[in-house]
Amino acid sequence: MAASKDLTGSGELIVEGLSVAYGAHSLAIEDVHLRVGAGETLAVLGSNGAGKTTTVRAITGVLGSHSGRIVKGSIRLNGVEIAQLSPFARVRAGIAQCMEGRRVFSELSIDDNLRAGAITRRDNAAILRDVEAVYGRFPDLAGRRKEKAGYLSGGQQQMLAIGRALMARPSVLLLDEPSLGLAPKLVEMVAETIAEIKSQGTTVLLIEQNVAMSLDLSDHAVVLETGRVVLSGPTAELRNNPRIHAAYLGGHTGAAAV
Amino acid sequence: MTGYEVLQTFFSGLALGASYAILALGFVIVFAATKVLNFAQGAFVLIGAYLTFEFESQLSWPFPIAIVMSMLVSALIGILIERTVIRRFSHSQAFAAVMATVGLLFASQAVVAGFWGDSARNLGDPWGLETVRIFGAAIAVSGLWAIGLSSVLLGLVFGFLRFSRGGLSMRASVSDQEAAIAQGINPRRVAAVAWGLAGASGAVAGVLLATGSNGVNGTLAVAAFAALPAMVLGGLDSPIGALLGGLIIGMVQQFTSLLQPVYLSGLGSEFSSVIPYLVLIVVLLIRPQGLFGTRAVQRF
Amino acid sequence: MGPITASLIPLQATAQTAALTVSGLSLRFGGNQVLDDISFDVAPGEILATIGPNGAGKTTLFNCISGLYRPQRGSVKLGETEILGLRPSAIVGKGIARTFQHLALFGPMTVEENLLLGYHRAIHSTLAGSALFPRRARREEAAYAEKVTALMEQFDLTDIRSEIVSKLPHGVGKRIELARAVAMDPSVLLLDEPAAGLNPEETETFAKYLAGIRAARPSLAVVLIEHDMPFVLSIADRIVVLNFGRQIVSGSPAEIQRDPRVIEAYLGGQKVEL
Amino acid sequence: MTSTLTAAPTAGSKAASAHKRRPWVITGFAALAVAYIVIPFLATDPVLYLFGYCAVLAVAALGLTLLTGYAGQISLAQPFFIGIGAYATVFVTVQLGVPFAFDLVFAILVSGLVGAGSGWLAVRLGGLELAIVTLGILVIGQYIFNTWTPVTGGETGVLSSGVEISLGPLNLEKLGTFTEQQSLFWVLWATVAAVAFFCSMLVRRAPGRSWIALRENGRAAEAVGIHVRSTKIAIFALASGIGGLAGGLYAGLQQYLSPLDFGFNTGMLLFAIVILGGINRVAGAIIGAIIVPGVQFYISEQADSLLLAPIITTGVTDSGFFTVGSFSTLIFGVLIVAVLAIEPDGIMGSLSRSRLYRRLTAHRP
Repeated sequence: MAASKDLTGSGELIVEGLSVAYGAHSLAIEDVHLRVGAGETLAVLGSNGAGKTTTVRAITGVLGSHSGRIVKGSIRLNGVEIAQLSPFARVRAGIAQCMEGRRVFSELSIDDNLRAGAITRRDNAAILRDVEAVYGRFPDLAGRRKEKAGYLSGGQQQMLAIGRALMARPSVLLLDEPSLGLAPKLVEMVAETIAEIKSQGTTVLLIEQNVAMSLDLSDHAVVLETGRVVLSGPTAELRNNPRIHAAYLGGHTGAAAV
Repeated sequence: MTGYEVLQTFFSGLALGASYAILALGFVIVFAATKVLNFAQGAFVLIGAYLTFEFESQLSWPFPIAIVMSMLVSALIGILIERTVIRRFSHSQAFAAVMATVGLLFASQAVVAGFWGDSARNLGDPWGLETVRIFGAAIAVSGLWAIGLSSVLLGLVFGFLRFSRGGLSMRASVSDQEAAIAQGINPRRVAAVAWGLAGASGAVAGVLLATGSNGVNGTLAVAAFAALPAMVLGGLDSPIGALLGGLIIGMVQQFTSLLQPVYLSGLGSEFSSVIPYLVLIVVLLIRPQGLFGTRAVQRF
Repeated sequence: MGPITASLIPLQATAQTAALTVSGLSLRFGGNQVLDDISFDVAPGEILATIGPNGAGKTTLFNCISGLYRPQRGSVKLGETEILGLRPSAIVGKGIARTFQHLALFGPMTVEENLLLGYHRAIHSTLAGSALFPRRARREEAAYAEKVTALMEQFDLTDIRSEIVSKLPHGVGKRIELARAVAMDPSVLLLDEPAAGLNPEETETFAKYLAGIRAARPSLAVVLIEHDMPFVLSIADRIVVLNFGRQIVSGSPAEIQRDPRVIEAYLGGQKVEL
Repeated sequence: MTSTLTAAPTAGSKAASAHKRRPWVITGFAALAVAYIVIPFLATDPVLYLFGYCAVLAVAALGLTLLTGYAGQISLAQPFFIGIGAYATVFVTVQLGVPFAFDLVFAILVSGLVGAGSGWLAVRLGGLELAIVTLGILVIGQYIFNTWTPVTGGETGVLSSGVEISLGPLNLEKLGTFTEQQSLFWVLWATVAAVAFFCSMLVRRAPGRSWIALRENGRAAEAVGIHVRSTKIAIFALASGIGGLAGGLYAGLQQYLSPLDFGFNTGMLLFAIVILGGINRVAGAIIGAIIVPGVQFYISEQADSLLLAPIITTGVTDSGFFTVGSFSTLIFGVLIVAVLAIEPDGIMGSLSRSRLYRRLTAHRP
């Protein structure tokens, strides 16, 4: 697994005052501030419709294909404004994402999926090494490299999606609901993988509904509710915050009415 | 019906099927990459055939160079169409884009008629109406060329899709466009490449359809539509499906031409021209997702 | 995760009076068991909430009830009538109306036209009828236009009656969809994440409209899928929890909140102390 | 499939208050009525014939507007149904000697029935597959018209001069002392008005709403209780029946029918008409059906003029690049692309969004 070290780098991502609207509708997210220092992990929590995926889309630049647009705010990677860049330019700049629902190319082989992850790179020899590194990390995939990704199980597809995102050698990795729909054992495996990526110094933005897992993995966390940041701080502080429980289990504090 | 006739028909079916396969491939690649059913594929056929005629007969270029040059020009026209017209329509406007390609077909027919007039021309193909004997059957040399040429082209296209970086981008984009964008694939470049390929393959198909006794004429634009059933049979966005669908349609059509006048002469001399569509409708009634497609059936 | 036996709280509703009875519902997509032996029923006038993590099979369950999917096993009864296997439009006709997680409004039409479509099954003038008896068709249209006017009044949509729905905010769309479902005159109402994407005030307003509907039709049974737990706890009579396509527990809101299996399903282990 | 064209027709509330519109609208309709009465006295026979041809295309295009514009079912087969109507009319009149009013009914029924069969195919297919299959229906239609000689006369065609548009004993092609072209103008345009009224009534009511619902979102349509299968079959039957009516009128207008009249080019002509006029507007079909043949006529009339002579080759001036036919093809090709790129809702769509139009047609409070 040491071989996978050269897959990644680290970068600092700062989102300031970000507001996004879809079509002529009202704002989907409003005045969102996020800051992930180089090598840190930030968890973005919140229920369905809270604006997590919209935030990811704004950062990766795919809002356009959902007829959304940034109304105001800035997104800076290592101090450079990227809000105007095309999605592919952002991948080249070092932002990779692992999309919600895995979204592997199901008609393509596992090999091709990984090669597609490295499509912005030209260093062919290094790409081959990185492919092997991913197989080293996920031995389950290694034995089936010529098979179509659509035939993998949900957990294996998640591994492939993470591996594919790593193939871009990102400095910032966005993981959108990586534990979604996975059985507990697989969730654990995903968590281990994320911890490992983190330990190699890659900046990670983790979007999750699984509160326990995200809090374990991250240094800081923010909670989104209806498009706004309602809570943020170091994970240790948030861990016992009743609002987190309220948001997920409708706890006894009445805080959710805020 | 003799064994020779069967062999002869088999070869002509293969030759015709190969042209259909190339045409269908042009339709399929554009559809897969941009979700547009490109009625202007016929324009590439027309332009390719007339340009080859122009280069070969008027400028006296060697035939292979004439073909390659007309492929290049046609591919450029395809890219130009994508950049100037198709790009204006968003994904939700696929219907408008399809109708726009009909407009382009009209315009290109008019321009071609303006340059070359309405009368048919003779493509200066070096093999003309020659035949060779294979196992005693008379096989048109133009048919053999059609099979050879399309095999080369199909090989190149499938090789491109399978092994090149651009082909990988295209396959990924077809599989899941948003996920492809997330990997850093530029969908506009994919669309441009797709239209370029469609232009080049249309040009080759034009040459194939105009060889032998057919000649270059204005109806070639409509002849392209005969490949549409092959496309649907194969499942709209599958290149392999286009290949198989084209071969099936070509075979069925040629064998119908052989058998129907003998056994079902009451159906008239034009019956083989509707065969592709009859096959299509019958297949869709039995298997709505096409022969090779996996698309879910619309239940309502 | 091993199978957990469903522990069904004894139901208040007896089999005769249940508005909707789902029993033994199982659905496979290829090798994927998406729903596994789901059973519950809803009494007239009751609100049943279905909760569970994303991917637990909640929307799939709704799709089975409303006829979009065909489950391999089980039964869905509306009152005494088996509705499994009917077309979605026929199921609407029997009295089940639903809303969608992602709005299923007709974008380029006005609010008023969308609501008129809610009355589609009630309007008798068919194609031939409209053509042959234009006068009767016009009278009928006018009558339903009046009903729509009343409906718009009830849901505070009158001011935007002529607006194109695709240009309206999400929250308003949710309200239009609810109003349209009411127009279908259902005995069972399925609401798929009615509060998703709504801010707290909008959620409150939505609850108010729902209360209004129930006051007007006391025997209406409501099944809803929701992630907003405060909202669920404030309005649901009973809750069914799904995870991985299985019904892991069901009971009253208070029981559900205490159940360790639910906490496990949601928070993924016991690491967070409650 | 989901239509891309943004605007929807106005329905619902307008139905009830349509008769309370401003005087401008009444003036507009009055002007149309005056034109309707006066044109046959002013125009020459070739122009009147052209208007008659426009009327036939308008009827056929109205069917296409309902089917493709409203219900979102792309069909290239409309000329086939026009052909069925035309040949059915000739068959009934010439072979059976039935008066015209009844052969029109027959034409509508036969086309409608065959159309319902195509609708049945549409149930199983969506969007572009349907477009391809309807293209196939068109090709098969061409084959049938070319081959079924006893009815259609095959490639040589069939005489249709025996077809007289009449209501029982009243021959509408020879009204009183008026010429045949004058009478035809009145009869054909009265039919256009009737069909347009019928269509606009349907699109404002339950059927129209269900078509748009079908076009926008089949699944949601089913979820509000629309039986998608029967709705699809019905709209195909209706559009084809209207096509059949157009065919019957065409047989009455023409002296002679050829299979080429019902081929691919006619289909594309109809699409040019509805796209230019506005594909989801009833009035769009009529406006398009006047403009498209009108422009074609103008080009052929003016081919030798100073403006067009450098471009067009004719017997008189051999200077140009295009023939008359290919020049008008070019114009329509470019127009279709331009209209779609600039204003996908066509002339009527653009008009109905203009402020002037809204002010003129605003409802009274």
